Amino acid sequence: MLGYIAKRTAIAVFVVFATSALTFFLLSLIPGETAVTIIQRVFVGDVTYNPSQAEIEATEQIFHLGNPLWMQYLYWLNNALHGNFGTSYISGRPVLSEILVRLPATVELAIAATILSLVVAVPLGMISAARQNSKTDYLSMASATFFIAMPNFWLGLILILLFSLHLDLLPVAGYGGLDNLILPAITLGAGMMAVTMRLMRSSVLEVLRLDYITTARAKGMDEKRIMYRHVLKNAMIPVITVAGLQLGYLLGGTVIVETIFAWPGIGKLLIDSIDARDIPIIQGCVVFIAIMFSLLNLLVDLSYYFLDPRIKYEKV
Amino acid sequence: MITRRKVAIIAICLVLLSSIMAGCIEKETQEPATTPLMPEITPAAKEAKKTLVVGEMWSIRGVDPAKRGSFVKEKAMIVDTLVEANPDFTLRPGLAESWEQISDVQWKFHLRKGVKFHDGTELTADTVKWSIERALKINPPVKAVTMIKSIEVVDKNTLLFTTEEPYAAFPASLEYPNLGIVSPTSGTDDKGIIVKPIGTGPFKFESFDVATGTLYLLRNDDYWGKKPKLEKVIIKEIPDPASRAMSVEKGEVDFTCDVPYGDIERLKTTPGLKVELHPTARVYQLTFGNLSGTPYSDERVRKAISYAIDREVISERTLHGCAEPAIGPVIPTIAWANKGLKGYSYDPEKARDLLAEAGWRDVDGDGVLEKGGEEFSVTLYTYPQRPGLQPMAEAIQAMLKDVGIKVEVRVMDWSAIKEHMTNKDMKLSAYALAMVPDPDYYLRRTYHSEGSYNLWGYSNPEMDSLLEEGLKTFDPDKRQEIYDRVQEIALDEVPLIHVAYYKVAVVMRDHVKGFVFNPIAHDYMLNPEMYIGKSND
Amino acid sequence: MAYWFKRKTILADKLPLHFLKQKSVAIGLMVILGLAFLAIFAPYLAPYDPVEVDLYNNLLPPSWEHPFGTDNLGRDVLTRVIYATKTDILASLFIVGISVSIGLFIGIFAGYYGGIIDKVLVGMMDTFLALPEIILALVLVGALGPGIFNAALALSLFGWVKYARVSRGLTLSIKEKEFIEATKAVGFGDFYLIARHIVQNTVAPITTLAALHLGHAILSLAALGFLGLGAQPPMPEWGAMLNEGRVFLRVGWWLSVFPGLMIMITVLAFNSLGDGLRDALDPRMKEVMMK
Amino acid sequence: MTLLRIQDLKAYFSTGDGIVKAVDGVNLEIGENETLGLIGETGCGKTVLGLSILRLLSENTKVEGKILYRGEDLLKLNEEEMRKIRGKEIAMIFQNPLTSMNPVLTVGTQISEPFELHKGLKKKDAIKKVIEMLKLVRIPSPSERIKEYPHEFSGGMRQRAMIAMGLACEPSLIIADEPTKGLDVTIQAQVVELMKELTTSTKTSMLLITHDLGVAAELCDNIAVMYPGEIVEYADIKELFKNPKHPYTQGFLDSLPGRGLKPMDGMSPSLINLPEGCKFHPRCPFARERCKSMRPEMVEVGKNHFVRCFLYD
Repeated sequence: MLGYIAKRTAIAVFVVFATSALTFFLLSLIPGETAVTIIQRVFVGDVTYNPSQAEIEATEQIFHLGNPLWMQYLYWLNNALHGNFGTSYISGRPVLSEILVRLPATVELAIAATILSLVVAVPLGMISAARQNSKTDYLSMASATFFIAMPNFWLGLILILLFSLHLDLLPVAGYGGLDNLILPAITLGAGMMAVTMRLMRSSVLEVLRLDYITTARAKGMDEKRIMYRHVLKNAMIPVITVAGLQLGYLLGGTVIVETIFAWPGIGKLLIDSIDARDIPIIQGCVVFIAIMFSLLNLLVDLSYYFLDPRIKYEKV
Repeated sequence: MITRRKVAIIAICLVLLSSIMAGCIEKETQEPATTPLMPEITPAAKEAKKTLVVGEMWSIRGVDPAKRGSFVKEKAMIVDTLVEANPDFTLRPGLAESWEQISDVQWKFHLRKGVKFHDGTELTADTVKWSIERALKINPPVKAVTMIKSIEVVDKNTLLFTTEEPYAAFPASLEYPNLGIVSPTSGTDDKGIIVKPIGTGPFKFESFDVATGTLYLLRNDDYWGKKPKLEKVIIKEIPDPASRAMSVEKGEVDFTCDVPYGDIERLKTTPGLKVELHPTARVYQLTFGNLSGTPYSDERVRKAISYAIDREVISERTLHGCAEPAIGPVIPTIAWANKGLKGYSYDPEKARDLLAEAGWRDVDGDGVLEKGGEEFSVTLYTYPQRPGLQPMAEAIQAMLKDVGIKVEVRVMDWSAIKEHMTNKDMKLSAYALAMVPDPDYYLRRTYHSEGSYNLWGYSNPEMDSLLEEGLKTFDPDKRQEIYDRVQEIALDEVPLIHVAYYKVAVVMRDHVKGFVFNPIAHDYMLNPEMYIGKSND
Repeated sequence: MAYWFKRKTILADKLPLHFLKQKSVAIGLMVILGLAFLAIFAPYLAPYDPVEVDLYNNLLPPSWEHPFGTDNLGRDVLTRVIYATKTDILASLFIVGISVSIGLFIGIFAGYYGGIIDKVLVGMMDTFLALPEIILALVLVGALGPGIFNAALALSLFGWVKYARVSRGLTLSIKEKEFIEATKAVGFGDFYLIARHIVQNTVAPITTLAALHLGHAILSLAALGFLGLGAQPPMPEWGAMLNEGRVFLRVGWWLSVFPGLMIMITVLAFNSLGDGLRDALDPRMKEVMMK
Repeated sequence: MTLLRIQDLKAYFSTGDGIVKAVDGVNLEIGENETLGLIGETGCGKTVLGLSILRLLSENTKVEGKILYRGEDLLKLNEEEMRKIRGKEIAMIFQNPLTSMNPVLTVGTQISEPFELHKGLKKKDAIKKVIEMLKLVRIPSPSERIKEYPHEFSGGMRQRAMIAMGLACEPSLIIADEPTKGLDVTIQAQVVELMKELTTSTKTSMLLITHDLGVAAELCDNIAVMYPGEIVEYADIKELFKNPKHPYTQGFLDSLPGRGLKPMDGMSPSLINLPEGCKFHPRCPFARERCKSMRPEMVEVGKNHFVRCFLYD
């Protein structure tokens, strides 16, 4: 078992490094990132200020602008491993603290969206499989197809329009109590809910055809109890596999959902920093999103072992 | 054999570990005592009717007056400056009771007596000297604005300032928000950035929650000026315009500004809300890549472009009243604005004539003028931070197309524009007219051949001498004459085109009373006289 | 030689056409043809000029003259939605086109040559799959500067992995087929050999993947547009229109509702076409694709 | 009193390519403490017959006729009452134990379910019962084995677990569907031995469905030979071996290793288009004109010995 975890963690770590290297390269393509622009934005905050030659040299020294790209990356990496992700151009605060202050908001939103989508998708998937071709089956499958096709930012706008303005029920934006969480979580979770529901339905149908279900019936067990004791756990295995894939879309989604609902998470920080060309923050955000992405993937792998005893980790 | 139970525990620990780790790291890096992450604005706090909740448009990225002067002074009202300014940009005494000019480069300032900092320590000449010198060190542009060479403490309540060169606008430059006077006892982080400012202003810093961008302020009971009626002010960062509008509408905040244009008419008619539109010292200006070797070197082309722009419809319809058509370079409400100027009316016919006069013909009949084989086809750059810029750019694009100039609009970050823009292109931006309430600040930077804003190489010897003279003459009437002439030439030669003055849309619950708009502000400025009354009186 | 030509390709005949019977696929196809028609004949169908501003008639609600209302600069939303069809579909086709070509090339290359090359390329594929696609596309567009071309380029840099995996899988399985050895003996150039067989065999799965990918590309493109990193004004693009509409959500709901609706209809059509194609694939192919 | 009487049972499946007549008019009886063997080639409908007794067939099947268990017709019962019968009165042991047991639940949990369902025992008391059952079916160190999963059991062990699961609530009738299929010979012998011992000691009747005559000989009192859809011969075990009457039975017995392994010619017909008249006539050496058109009735040809063939009509 430990061999498996070690292997998966190694992959996760590699992914984080690959992402950080790729992002560092991409960010180097930003034209015009010279010592002058850094001084203007970091130290001065007034773009019409032209720094003296001494200042330019000093800045180039601080940010190692002189040497080649890969060396700059290594400097950055070395600092990053010591927890120093550089300082934000705009706020002048250390990148690490800017991100860690916003990390809980994104994690909270991602978890809420995942739970919301699973809590809706799993039972609905089971019901539409149990009562195949019934009204609920058609209805839920049709709505799933719609939600998959629906852009989440449009869904967000529509929810704002309907819920908080006309019905004045839910707060429209901003971070705060539980009621602030509802609309963003629905917007973010909708896509994942649709995919999971469709998958759950086909997976349950698959399991219902297997022999051990007939055995269970032969023991005199009613359908409901068969569903929860025998079908659910088996049907979840393929769903968990796809959940890993969905995480990528979920994290991508947070960027958009946080912008619409002014949710102070890493996604919003990333968009603001891209607009403001705040390079250290962009780099920091992407690395943290990659870490969250790999961590969640690791959790999905671990849950395999917990769900499916047939998997012999030692063998991998 | 590792059983299921053990694996489950490992998985759960992994999750807990990462969140705890994140939690505790977060605690370390946040020195200021922050209220819990999710500060619930309990209805009780609001019911006390002594608390004003403000929706701030920019994300609050720090509370150090030297770096975030306009926020800490104008909105948080934590610090005061030696000199203050009236809505018509004339000066009035601030922490300095009075000041007199000793020589061309020396000024003596007498401090108000008995003024205390929020922590009870006394305001003395030494603390003022420390505070201003700190601002000069931390924020280089402050030196460019004030030209301070040295500061000497004459006695407990008197300071002597020496400027690099004769600078008539020096007293006005001390109104610059980044010069807010702050006590050495303010709490700072390891890099010397102030995180707990101790000022002399009407409100004291209570705490700042970085995550939700919320600043908590308490009334300063022994404020030297009129004691404010409000007990508590909460400033919440709501960077998204649509969210600001909805928050004030639903009562989550009492006061905010710059809501989306579309919502202005609607909010005016919404019960329980007041909407005020005020021109402020910021102008939308259309500048050119370079005035030499481009179509814009010909003055008639510049005038034609100015005539081709319908400032009326842009201000009224496109920006929904959030702008006022510009006549001269500065807003008419400013004391030293040249009231006699007659701006450029919307006259596309005249524009086409002027362009024809300047030799631009539509040779190939594709609706775009050519001259010397070159098409008049340029790119108009602007940036996303101010919501009005993009729609205005697209409106100007259509108007110039109407007179035969083909324009492509590109929206990108300010520093990126510098890289992509060529001499032939144009840029639409919103410039602050009076960070310092003195004509010199904007006019010299924009119209003097070496002015730091003047990137398009405009140089007119008469303009240069006038601006240099203005700097040195201390007689108010004579200065007024000089700057009237400067504004006249500026309007006549039109090296850059002023489209409209920026109007701030202030939206507040109708129980908010006592608000006085002061255009000197960067965007808007709260004032100590504000209070919460009954909603219908 | 004759023997070899007579034998039909092993894994897939021509594109299995019986999938058309399914109702949802037929509707999907019809909607796609409708959209293509809209995109091609936009100038004739659209009632107004997409870029012509009419500042005095801005934010008019839907009416007979303006079925979808007008935006803040007085431009007709219906016209811009129609023209946006061309922008979005062309850009998505560009994304899928680039992704398919990169994917096929890398997939076949890795599959055919195997050994170290295969290992390295597969490693690259897995890394790209593991990376959060939209995040890196955002950074790339942030770096290159906003614009529909940069946005499409960024999205196609991450879209190729699916095609590479399928074509590699197929190349490996076809490589063993003895008739490849037979033709090699006759001296066909390797590349001609690969191109002709594998591409012909991958037509069915690639088309299916492409259909599903188109839907996804449109969503991602609109997302970038919504974040202001996609199409630049005044180019009509659904995502950008949604972003503009957001500012006038309360006063001009039509600015956001109609572009969003078009995005959904287009993605629905591509998804149903893709699903239909996938179900019609023969199981062995589907298994290769899903791996 | 006969424990189970099946009267004129028909079970038809409607599938895409037509109606499958898996059971086409079957009459059978099983007495108390009796083991009846149901012999036939694969695909002759014997498993469907077994499943239809407990009404475990899928929705798209049409079942007619009567299944009287202690005089009560099971086909008339509602789902609630039927559930009380399944596992308690009549239990079933399935063919392939690996796929017939839930891979993600421990063997202990699965065997304890009948106790919880029918005896209302709590989990911990049920576990004690399960350990008893495992001892009964001679599975070593049961208290550890109950925590293990089906895939961690050997073939034989799994089959024993299935048997334990079946016998949990001491049912009156056990339907065993090919219990020894797929096991190698030595394990097969042990399982047969175990089943023999259990049926005799607990007075449980058993319907043994198998294609293996050797196993049937060991365990069964009477044998019914099934040819697609219907019973063609019924007799006491010794009588059948000594004096098979139906040509199919004779051919079947000749194909046994002990009797010269003579293969039978032709294939058993598919259940979709069954031949007219006697279904065996295309392969029957004695087929006459009548056989092709008319369907023979069951005829008594000796004490407790019936045959469906015109030779004896």
